Amino acid sequence: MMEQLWLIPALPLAGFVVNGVLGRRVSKAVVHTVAIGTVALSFLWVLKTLSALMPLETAHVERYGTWIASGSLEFALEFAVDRLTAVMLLVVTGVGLVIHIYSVGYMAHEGGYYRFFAFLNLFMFFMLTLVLANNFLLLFVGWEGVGLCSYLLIGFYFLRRSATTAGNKAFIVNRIGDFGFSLAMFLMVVTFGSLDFAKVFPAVEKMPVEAAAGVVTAICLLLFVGATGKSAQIPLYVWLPDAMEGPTPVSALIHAATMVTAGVYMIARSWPLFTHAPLAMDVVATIGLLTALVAATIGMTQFDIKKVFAYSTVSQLGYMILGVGVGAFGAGIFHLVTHAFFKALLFLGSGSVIHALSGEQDLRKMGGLRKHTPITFVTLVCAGVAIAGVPPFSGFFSKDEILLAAHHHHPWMYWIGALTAGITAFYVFRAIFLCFFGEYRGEGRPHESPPSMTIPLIVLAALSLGGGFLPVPHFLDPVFPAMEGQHESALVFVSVALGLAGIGVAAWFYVLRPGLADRVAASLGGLYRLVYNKYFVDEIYWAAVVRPVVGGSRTLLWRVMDAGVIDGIVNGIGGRARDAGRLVRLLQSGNIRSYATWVLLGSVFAIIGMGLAGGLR
Amino acid sequence: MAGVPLAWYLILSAILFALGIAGFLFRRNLITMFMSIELMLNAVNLSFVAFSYKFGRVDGQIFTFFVMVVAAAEAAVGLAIILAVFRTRKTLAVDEIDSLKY
Amino acid sequence: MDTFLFLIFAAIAVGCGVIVVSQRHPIHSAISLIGVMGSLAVLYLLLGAEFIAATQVLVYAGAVMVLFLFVIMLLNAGVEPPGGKSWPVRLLGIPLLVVLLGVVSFLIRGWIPVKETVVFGSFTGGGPRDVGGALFTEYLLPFEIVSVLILVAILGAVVLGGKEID
Amino acid sequence: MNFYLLTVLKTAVVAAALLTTLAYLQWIERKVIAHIQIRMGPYRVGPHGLLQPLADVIKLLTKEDLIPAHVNKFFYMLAPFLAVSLALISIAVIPFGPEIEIGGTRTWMQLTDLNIGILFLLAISSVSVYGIALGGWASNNKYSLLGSLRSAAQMISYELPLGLALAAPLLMAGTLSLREIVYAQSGYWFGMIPKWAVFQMPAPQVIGFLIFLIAAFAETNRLPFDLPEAENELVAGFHTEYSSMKFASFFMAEYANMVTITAVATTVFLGGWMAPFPAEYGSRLVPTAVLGLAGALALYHGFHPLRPRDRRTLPVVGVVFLVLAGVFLLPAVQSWLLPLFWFLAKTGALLFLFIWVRGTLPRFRYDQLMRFGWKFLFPVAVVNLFATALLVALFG
Repeated sequence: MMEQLWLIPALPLAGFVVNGVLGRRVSKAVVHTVAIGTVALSFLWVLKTLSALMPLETAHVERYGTWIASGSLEFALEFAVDRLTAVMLLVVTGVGLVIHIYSVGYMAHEGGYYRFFAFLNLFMFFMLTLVLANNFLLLFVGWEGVGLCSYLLIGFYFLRRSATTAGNKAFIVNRIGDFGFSLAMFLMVVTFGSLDFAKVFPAVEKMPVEAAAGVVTAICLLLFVGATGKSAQIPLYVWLPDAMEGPTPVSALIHAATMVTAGVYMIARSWPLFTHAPLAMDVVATIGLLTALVAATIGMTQFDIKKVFAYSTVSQLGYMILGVGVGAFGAGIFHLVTHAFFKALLFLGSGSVIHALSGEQDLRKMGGLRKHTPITFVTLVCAGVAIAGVPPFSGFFSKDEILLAAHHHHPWMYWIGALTAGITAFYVFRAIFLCFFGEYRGEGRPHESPPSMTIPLIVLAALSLGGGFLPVPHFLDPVFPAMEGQHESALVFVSVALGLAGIGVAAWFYVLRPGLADRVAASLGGLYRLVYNKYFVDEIYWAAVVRPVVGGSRTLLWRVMDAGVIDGIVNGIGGRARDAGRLVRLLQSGNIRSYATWVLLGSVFAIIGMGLAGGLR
Repeated sequence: MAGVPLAWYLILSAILFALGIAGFLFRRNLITMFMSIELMLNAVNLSFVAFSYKFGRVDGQIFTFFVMVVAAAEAAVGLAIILAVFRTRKTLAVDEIDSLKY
Repeated sequence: MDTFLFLIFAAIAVGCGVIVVSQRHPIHSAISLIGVMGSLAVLYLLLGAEFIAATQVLVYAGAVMVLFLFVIMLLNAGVEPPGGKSWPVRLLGIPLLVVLLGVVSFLIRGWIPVKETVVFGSFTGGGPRDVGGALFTEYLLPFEIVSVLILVAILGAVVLGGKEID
Repeated sequence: MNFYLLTVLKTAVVAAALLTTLAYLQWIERKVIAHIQIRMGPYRVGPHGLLQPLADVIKLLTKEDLIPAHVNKFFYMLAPFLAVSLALISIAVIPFGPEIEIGGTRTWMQLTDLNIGILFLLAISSVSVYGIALGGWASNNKYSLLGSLRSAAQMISYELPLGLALAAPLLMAGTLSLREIVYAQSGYWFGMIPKWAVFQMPAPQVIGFLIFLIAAFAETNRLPFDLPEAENELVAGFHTEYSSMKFASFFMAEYANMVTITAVATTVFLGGWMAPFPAEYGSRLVPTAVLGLAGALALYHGFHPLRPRDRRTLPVVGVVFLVLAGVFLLPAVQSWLLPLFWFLAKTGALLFLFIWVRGTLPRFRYDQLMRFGWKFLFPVAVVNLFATALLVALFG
């Protein structure tokens, strides 16, 4: 039975085409009606499909034809829905819809209105393709497509140099990850002869862990390289904070809720591979944990509200990666869902603040906004308690499940994770306190945002608060391997306590004793500066990677290889051809009689040859 | 009566053909060059008819007939072109009409 | 008698051919060419191609050359100016012609036995009935195509000649 | 008798007869036109100006042969020679009568019969343009050049309807040999109407004959199509610069062409030497009757002269005619004289038509001439040919 899955991505694509072609000529109302309408229809179609398919014990596959057929290799145009996909579809279309609505208010005064919505729709198309894909190649199409949209939207304010640079950075860093992904796919084709989930996973299931180790580990590590790029893990996380140059809804949708979680989704999707590569799992978990910690520490020191949340995103993504790395795939995805709610909410809330302050993003120039923007304040606090892991809000459930799984894996991972949770609570509330408490330190008159922005905030706040009660892990149980382990109340208490402590410290530093933070920072001196400057990672990359590459390209590749050798060869060939032409050109005199002479010469030779060959006989 | 060796006809044809080529090569007047082409065509026609005699078949003469018809068409078009060339260039000297080069 | 006629008209043909090539004035060349064509018509008769002989005079001498003459008179083409620009012709022309003629004659002598002779009246398949029969049965398609060709040529000539070029 | 000797003899006879005819045709034309215009015509030299042609010849021969300084000498000399020789050559294939026997030698009243006779005629007539074209060009005179260009264009243009008109009766005759064409027209419908091409079933060539005649006027550069030598526009056209015998040659060529073309018309359309009605109705007595009547008339006028001179000349003429009438009654010569009479009678009638037209019709304008030729005559000829072909295919 066909459920016409293709409609789900096709609707936003239609929106993109309509807005892309006609958007310039029609009014803003038409543009956002089309954009939101298509996404809403897509969302409704997801609901209808899922309700029709519902218990969804096994994957529902729809085949639309052969895409590439080469020898025994065949790539199908196939969409599939299983429970994992169902969750992702709901998150993507649901959050996407909310953020589309929010954008109407946020982008109301911006230029390139239709362009923004067209790109957003295009992003939805690619993201849904990514999610629905039933083989790695189609998934890769979505993967690259969302990367493209991310690039386009980061550089949305293309007149700003920093925006285009950030776009380029995101694009290039993602390329490195994609390179790993491509290699993984090549290796898979070589190993399994296919990229179909339905063929690769059973094949790897049959392999014993030991026999599979080498090649599967390699595949997994390469896939993870892709994931580090897309999901902003160490060492490729550097692009995400810069990506905040894009409009805030973009940060919320692409760089918090959906696209950056693609890596997590991909790893969860390929769990049969990862479970056969324990070493790779360890690497994944370690990297995830490290990312979570490092990003959280950086987040503590930032003053740009969006940067804070950006590092928070990196940190939370680290949690998810940690989750899938320790084998708690369900928990990872659950955290993905809850994170989509509260991180989208954080970004949209910060966007609302920025909107209220007419573009001001520096926390030091905010303060006391809770009187001016009450709805934003309340919703942001909801997001804060959710991310801080305060029970019974959504972050608490998902985070604790990951931490418990980590503890089961390696206890030290739990402790670092719990510490990170405390830091997370600290920096989120640091931002909230700096923003909404104390005296207003900026200029201009702050104002509350229009309903088109606040209503999505409220919706997301409700989801952030109650999202933990969604039975996502239970729902996903049949998809993933069973996870043994027990709910240890002690550990839960510890992490909750650390979270509450973080909130408390933040309140102490920024509400009760304003100024204390600066003194602490000053007393820490070098350490603070190290963290404040994000561990000089960008500078190290610049010195270690970018400069040598650029310099090498410029001197060796460009001056020597390209200009010297390749151009030399090409120009040499051209030059010799021209010399030869100059010689032959003497024949081409334009004089008919000369031509005739050459014809005569040729025919004399031909006749002599014919005579020598025996002629007509 | 002994008759004429067939080879003589063919050699006569070759001589006329060579004369046609010579005219084409050494004359510098468009019309004369064109007439040299006609001379060559005639030489070939003679060969055709001679071979028609040799093989006792009429086909060679048919070919000659076609050559004549084509030559007539060619003359009509060619002379029209010469007229057009003369109108634009005001000359018939073929060495002056050499703009069709590199 | 055959040999006599052949020699006379071959001589006329070659002589007129030489004049065609050697004369500097197109009118002289044209009239000599008519001479060549006329003598060739006689040679065709000797070869038994009566219809072709008549057509030769009718088409070539009567139509084509009149056209040439007409154009020469219309353009008032005079004696061609001395000198030429083509170095390949000066360099290669004569030697190549000599080689060509030599080789071709040699090949003809090799191919055609000397004792194979042309006797007037021994081939009678060249009358209008025979040629017409072949033309309208075996060669009908080429004939029709050629008729279209000549129609196109007429149209082309009319267009080319009638156009006023500024 | 030796083939070559016979041929030479016949050629001599025909040439002499033809040249005489040409000379006297000129006289006849002057006379006829004079009478059309109610004048006397040549009258001084000889009785009724009968010696006028001789006088003309002597005059032309003895006149100074001018060669203008600015002409191209070779072609200037060649042109009249070409014109007259090409004009004379085509008479070679015209059959004047059937095979006859004189003194034990059987021969045809024809110089030679080609199985491509018609093609030969067309070929020669198409070549005959060179005389005029070259003459005009070699004269190095703008009037001459214009005249020759006109004549070249005109002759090429009218050759097409001429050839097409000729092709139609050929379809019915099924041969290109002139002799066989004449034989194809022998016999009578209902024992009465001659099977000439103009009356022949299934496609009487009346229209074809008219087309042929009109084209013939143009081919011979005669009025109303004498544009190449239109005196009032081009002085005298292509022969402006000619004098003396060369001028005479052009004249001869014109009249020879006239004779040839009428002879061809007679042969192809009017049944050649065939009598217009069968012998049993007395067709063999017609020449005798006509000549006798003419002789009687001449004698009558001789005895009742209007002018003093007639008293001497007309009886002589009458006697000559009567003698001739008697000759036609001799059975020995009847076999070859009768066909010759009919042939000459038809040709003469057509020649008279030429002269008559010249005396009657005005000259065309050049564009009218071209338009008429291409837009009317040519299509009509094509249609005529197609209709004939269709009828022959259906009923032939």
